[in-house]
Amino acid sequence: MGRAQYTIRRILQAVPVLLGVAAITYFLMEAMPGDPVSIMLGPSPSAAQAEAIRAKYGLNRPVWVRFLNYLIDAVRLDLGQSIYYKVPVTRKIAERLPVTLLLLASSFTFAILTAVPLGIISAKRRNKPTDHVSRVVALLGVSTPSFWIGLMLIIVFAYRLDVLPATNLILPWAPVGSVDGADSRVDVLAAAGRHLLLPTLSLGTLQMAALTRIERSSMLEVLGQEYVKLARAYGVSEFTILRKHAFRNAQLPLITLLGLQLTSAIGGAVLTETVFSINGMGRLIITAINNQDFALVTGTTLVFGFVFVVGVIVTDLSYAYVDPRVTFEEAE
Amino acid sequence: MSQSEPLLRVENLKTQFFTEEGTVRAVDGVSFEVGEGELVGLVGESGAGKSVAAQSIMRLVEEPGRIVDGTVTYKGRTLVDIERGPDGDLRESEAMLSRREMRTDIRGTEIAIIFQDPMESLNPVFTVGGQVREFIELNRDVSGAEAEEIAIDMLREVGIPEPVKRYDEYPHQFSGGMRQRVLIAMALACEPSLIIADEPTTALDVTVEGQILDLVDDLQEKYDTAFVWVTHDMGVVAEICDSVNVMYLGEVIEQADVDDLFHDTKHPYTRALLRSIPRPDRTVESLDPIGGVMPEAINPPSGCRFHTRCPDAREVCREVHPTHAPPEEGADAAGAGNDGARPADAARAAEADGRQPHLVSCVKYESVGYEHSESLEAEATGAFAGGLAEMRGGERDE
Amino acid sequence: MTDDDIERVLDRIDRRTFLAGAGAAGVTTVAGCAGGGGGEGEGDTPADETGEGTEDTETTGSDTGGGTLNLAQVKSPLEFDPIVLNDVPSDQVASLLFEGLYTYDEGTGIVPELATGEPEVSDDGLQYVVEMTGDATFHNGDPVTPEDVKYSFEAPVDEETDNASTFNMIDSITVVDDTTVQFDLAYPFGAFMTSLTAGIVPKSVREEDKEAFNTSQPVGSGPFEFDDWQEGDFVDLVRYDDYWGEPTANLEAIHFEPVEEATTRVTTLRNGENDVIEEIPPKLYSTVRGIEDASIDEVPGIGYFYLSFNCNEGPTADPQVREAVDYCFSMDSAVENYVEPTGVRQYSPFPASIAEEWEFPVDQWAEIPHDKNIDEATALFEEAGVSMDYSWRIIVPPDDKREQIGISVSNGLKEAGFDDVTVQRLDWGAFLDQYVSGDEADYNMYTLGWSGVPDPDSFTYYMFGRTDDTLGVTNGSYYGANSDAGVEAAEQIVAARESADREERKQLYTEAVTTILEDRAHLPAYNLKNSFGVKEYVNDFTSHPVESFQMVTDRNNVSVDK
Amino acid sequence: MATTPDIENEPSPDREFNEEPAAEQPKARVGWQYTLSQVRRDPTAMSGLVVIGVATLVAVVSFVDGVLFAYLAGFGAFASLGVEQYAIAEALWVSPIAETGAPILRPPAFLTNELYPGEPGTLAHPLGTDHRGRDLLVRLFYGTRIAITVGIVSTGLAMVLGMVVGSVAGYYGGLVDDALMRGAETLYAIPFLVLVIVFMVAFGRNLTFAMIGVGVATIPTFARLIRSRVLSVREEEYVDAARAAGVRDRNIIMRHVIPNSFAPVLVQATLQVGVSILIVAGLSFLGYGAQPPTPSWGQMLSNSRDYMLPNPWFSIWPGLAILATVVGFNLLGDGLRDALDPRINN
Repeated sequence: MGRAQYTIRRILQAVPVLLGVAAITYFLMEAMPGDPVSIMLGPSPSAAQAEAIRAKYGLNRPVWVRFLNYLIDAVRLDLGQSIYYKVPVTRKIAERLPVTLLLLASSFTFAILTAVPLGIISAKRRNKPTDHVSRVVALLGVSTPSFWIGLMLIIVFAYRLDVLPATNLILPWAPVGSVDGADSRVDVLAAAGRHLLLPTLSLGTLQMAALTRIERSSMLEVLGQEYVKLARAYGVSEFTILRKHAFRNAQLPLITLLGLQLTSAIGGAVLTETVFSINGMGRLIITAINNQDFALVTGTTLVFGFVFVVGVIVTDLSYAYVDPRVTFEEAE
Repeated sequence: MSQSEPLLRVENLKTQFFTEEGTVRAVDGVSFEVGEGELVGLVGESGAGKSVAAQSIMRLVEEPGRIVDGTVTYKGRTLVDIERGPDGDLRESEAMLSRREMRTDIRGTEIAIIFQDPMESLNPVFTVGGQVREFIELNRDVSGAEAEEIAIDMLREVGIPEPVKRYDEYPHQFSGGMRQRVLIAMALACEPSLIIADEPTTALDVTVEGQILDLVDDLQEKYDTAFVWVTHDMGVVAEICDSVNVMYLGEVIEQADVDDLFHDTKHPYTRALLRSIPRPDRTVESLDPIGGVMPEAINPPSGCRFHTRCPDAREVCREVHPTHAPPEEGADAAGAGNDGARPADAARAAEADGRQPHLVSCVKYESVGYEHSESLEAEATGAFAGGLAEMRGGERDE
Repeated sequence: MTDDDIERVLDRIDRRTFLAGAGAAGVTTVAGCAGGGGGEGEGDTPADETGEGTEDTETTGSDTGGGTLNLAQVKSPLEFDPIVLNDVPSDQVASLLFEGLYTYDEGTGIVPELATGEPEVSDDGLQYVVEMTGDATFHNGDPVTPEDVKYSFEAPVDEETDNASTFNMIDSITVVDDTTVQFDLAYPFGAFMTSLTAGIVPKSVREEDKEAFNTSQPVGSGPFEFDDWQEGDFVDLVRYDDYWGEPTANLEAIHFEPVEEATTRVTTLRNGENDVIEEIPPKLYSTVRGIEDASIDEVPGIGYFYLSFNCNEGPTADPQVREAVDYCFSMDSAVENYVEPTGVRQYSPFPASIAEEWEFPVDQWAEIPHDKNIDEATALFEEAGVSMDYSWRIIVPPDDKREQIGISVSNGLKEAGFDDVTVQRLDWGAFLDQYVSGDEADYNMYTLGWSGVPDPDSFTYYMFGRTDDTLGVTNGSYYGANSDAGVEAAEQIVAARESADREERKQLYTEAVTTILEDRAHLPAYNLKNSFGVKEYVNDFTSHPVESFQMVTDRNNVSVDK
Repeated sequence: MATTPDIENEPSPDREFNEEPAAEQPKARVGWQYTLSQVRRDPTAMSGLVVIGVATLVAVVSFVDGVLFAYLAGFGAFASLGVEQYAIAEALWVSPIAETGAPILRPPAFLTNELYPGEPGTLAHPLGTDHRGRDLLVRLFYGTRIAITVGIVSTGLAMVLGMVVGSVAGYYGGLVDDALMRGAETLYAIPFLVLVIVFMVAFGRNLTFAMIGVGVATIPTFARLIRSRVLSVREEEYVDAARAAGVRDRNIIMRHVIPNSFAPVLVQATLQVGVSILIVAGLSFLGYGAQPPTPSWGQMLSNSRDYMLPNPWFSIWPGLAILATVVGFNLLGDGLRDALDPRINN
């Protein structure tokens, strides 16, 4: 089966998952106590007012009809109106999504860039001091609440040392004029970097640790493989073995894990955004939940599901790209 | 000893594994030689240490294993030479090749290896051709394009149909037998003088095994490459080897030319191994597996290591560690191989021919009082569990 | 997000709720407890406000080059159209963009802004005629006309916005001439002046595109013009150079930035990222005071936090039991421990600034609550025949301070010998459902906060009224329905509400509140301050009980000398 | 193909000898006894076990004191014996929930903070006090209960449900499999934290629903694991034999499939407890956990946020407590993995 076909199949497989995500959130929201109408109007709206609102938001129809309509609208990229923000949900998401994606991307980049070398060195120097250190770091990393790391970073770097900002993110592509004290793109990038540093460390540490652990064990496993020994037996240098013969194979479990980590990373983003007062999707959904902003919660969750599904597809595809066995087996 | 310097000489090789449970003496003083173009078998049960011995030659033993003693010379170069330092600590002698030299001068270039499991030995994420080519490029002074050409030729040579097309395919698109052919091609393509084949056919089914053995036989003749053939299968040994070293628990207990070994079997263990080969002239019932399980190499039995399982074991076997030597005249009272020739003479004769002298480690052939010693009740006599039959079933037939 | 943050968020809902209920209250409303919004989460005090930036005329330095002020709000504004906006942060910004006919002086007194003088009140307080200046212009250059005024008061009702109920008492509005507008009320409404502080919007601009007017291009007549904003990130205002009044603002620009985390806000103040920060939590007072070049500017806001009894059902319907509960704990020490210094003890429903303005007998009221005396309490419970097996249920909203009051009561009840006392901290949704049910199973007591326009009406009618729009709607105590004294107090409150005679109103309120306090329908607790951390190089910044802060008035004009 | 048994019998040299002792061990590496014997030999697992043991002990004490006593105090007989909530804590130290009137935000013993310059903390409150003057050490101690309970209960729930889903999906295959696994994937696609919060908002914001929510959200992890085990066990001959002999599916799953999944599930469960503790701490931090005044670590962290500047200690301790506990579970999980499946790692 060709890659294209495989890709299409993976995408099609994602559709029921997204439907499921929408359904779960929609019906959970439906189960929420409290009437959105009374939230909008206060405790004693006039009957006519309430009816008008119900009609306006379609709340007078049966739930499954509303759900179907919701799905149809969703396909047309209409996720409804946010009651809290009084703007279309899609607009709010469009505003916030880039921030969260930036945070996720930077955390994953940080995690991968540290975890891969660390894991490889650890595996290569197995049971040597370097290995012990990196294993302890990884163990602590997977055991520490990310938001606590964030709090500690803020205490140290923002409060005590006062060297890095404790809030907000600046998008690297933000217009120069909109960033305080920035006169050029370079200034904006510098500001963006400074703002990104602590949240990245806070969110990325867990990923980094988890990836280091998997990288180490998969590298160990690969280094024990016959084909690595074979390479060694044919005079391939240790460096080339690491770089070429072992590296690609060792990344396979890592790639799988990356996709799966996305869901915990998004959860972590909710916390990180809260700790660092970053206006991303995470805080958006919390605000939405607290205000029983039905459409916004469902829309945000759906987008999270979408990001996750896209992430998994991307990792699956890169897996297939790295490991030629995958597409082949799928074809059988 | 042969007059001309052999291609490979292994002397008193000891390789140990330092585990939490204790020191495993995987290879415990093994010596043998391989002449130019000779096909030498290294045979024994699982855990006998034959693979470790083979890999020790190329210094491929990994942590926690270490070569602790012995010398390996190849074409006059010292691959391994462990000596005792002034404080009694073990150290690599200066004559020994550096790791770098091992890598650039020996591995692949001079000595190639074929591993047991063709399914695991090829890297699944690279094309077959690419892998063959890489090793050729690395070990022969040729350009990439030439290497590719050589690779394709060699794939054809080992009987892979449509080699040009298959060159770009991945290992998972090859069957086990085909992959083993690739590995053989890989080894031959580097044009080494010695190939160590570490149970190369164990993982294959019998028909494929047969084809591969034939192939190796042909190619060996054609390229005149020497082989060290590691196997647990006496049948394979009989088919292709020139001389044989039988290993048990880290030691070589009998070594001889293949004919001598089969027809003038000295050691009870070798005899037991031979009895356990299925042969068309015998019924399955008459197969006689070796009783018991090989003991751990951490705490090898005292005296003769085989005494715990030996049908001929006597009290003395538990006490005296046999020397590895030509069987002594007259000492062989209960031995089976009484064909009239005097073993020691035969050994000398063999040596004179440049053939492998027949050496054996068994007290039966020494004057240590075997005849008068009490018979031991070997633990596993008659037991059907464990042993070679099961091993064969497990390793070969599924 | 902490509990407190959640409250902050919920504050909005809450405020909406109360405003909706608040109905006739006032048109303009103002940032009462600006802090109420944030703070460490005193969520609920529904602050209202739509103030405008009070710039009358004349003033101090109308020089120039006042620099840019960076101000950290607790939360981000959401919208700017005074017709629809309904939350404190939005209101703080809008009050600089828009002006009302009237505005507040340094306290809760009401002074003319777009109007030229006091309104002419006639027909027993049913008709208000306001003369307004002809000089004022909107930021687009259009004059501010009576037509715009009429529109600004009618639109909320026509569009059924969240603020609609605030203007219910208006029957009709008439444009008399180019500078005169006349309000006819459906019924007399004592607090109508506060309604007249509502921001005036340009009808033509808003009608063109309401959405844009609200969220991207608000146009008012205030001293600052809207420049740019991003929800959750910042709001930028720039000086309106052609401002009609006096003085023109010193500041060239104001940059608002929401910083929810109190500690972070303080840090931004310390490192100069922000020049003014809103809302200092109690434990950070010392930290802010420790900042060399900063100080705290604070004033009690327009709010009222209290413990209320269920006078409808259960033992607390008996005033004796309520008094016994009063004996169980000391509100003074509870407030001292958990509220100060962010808040102050309050002995009546009226926030200090209102009490001062109206000269209510605060000292006398302060004598009413008992000190803690468990023996007295036990005796009273016994006398009232409350079984020691009774299961007390106190519900509190998700706010630490109010929960703490509940816990203090519960500890006292336990000391008095009750074993089964629950303090149930509820989410806002659940709390708002329960606290007005009057059902003994839902609550015996609850703690809550209230805010409104700076008029006594806001702090009595909704909590003690017995009319359809209050009893069981905003009044969960049911006191007004409980006893003769309660009925009388409720009637006095309604009478005061419908009178335009201030003396008469004062008399009625004094009597009613005294009855209420003595009968212990509520135990008043505290009020929060609007507190700001201010850098020393910021001149003239003034916190305000109603409007959070004042930037440009005839009394002050903020500037920054960095 | 012969590859699988081969690895057992004649693998690469170091493995060969490492596993030499294992040759005489029972084939199926399952069973408590074996597990325990392996764990006892593994210092990593042992240290994890010690941490967990201590935490559990602390949790049990705080359960008795905080929950059981509160319940028993409702009965006159017990109450007259002096049984009341936090009686133990008060007898030994101070109650974790009642303010003692101690100064708020005191620094830990011998250390200072911004609020009390030049006035270091004392042993009266070794870790200092919180924003209400409550002793941090006691609250930390009693917070253990929430972490341990939630971690173990939610993981247990996920394990049981995951086993059911995974084994049914794997055993029956086909449409059942597809439907169940798509469902699991869907659950997995919603970020844990969001799913649990929405769940709690819908059903109730308390600890019970936090546990159920985390449990449900974790089902996919176990379902997948069990399913893959089932898929391999299903093909085993003895399962075929059992099926041929007319043993009912349910019994086959219970007797053969589940026991054979013991090792990986145990490892996963141990690690998952740590993850769940982290999730619940996050939930509490956001206000979706144990409701005050019941002490929980996440909520303490949440409370501490406003005081990080004047008294960072308040933030430091609960984080360390979470860290230590989760490290304990991870150590045990790693140790178990090494012990039960020597091929991974060591």
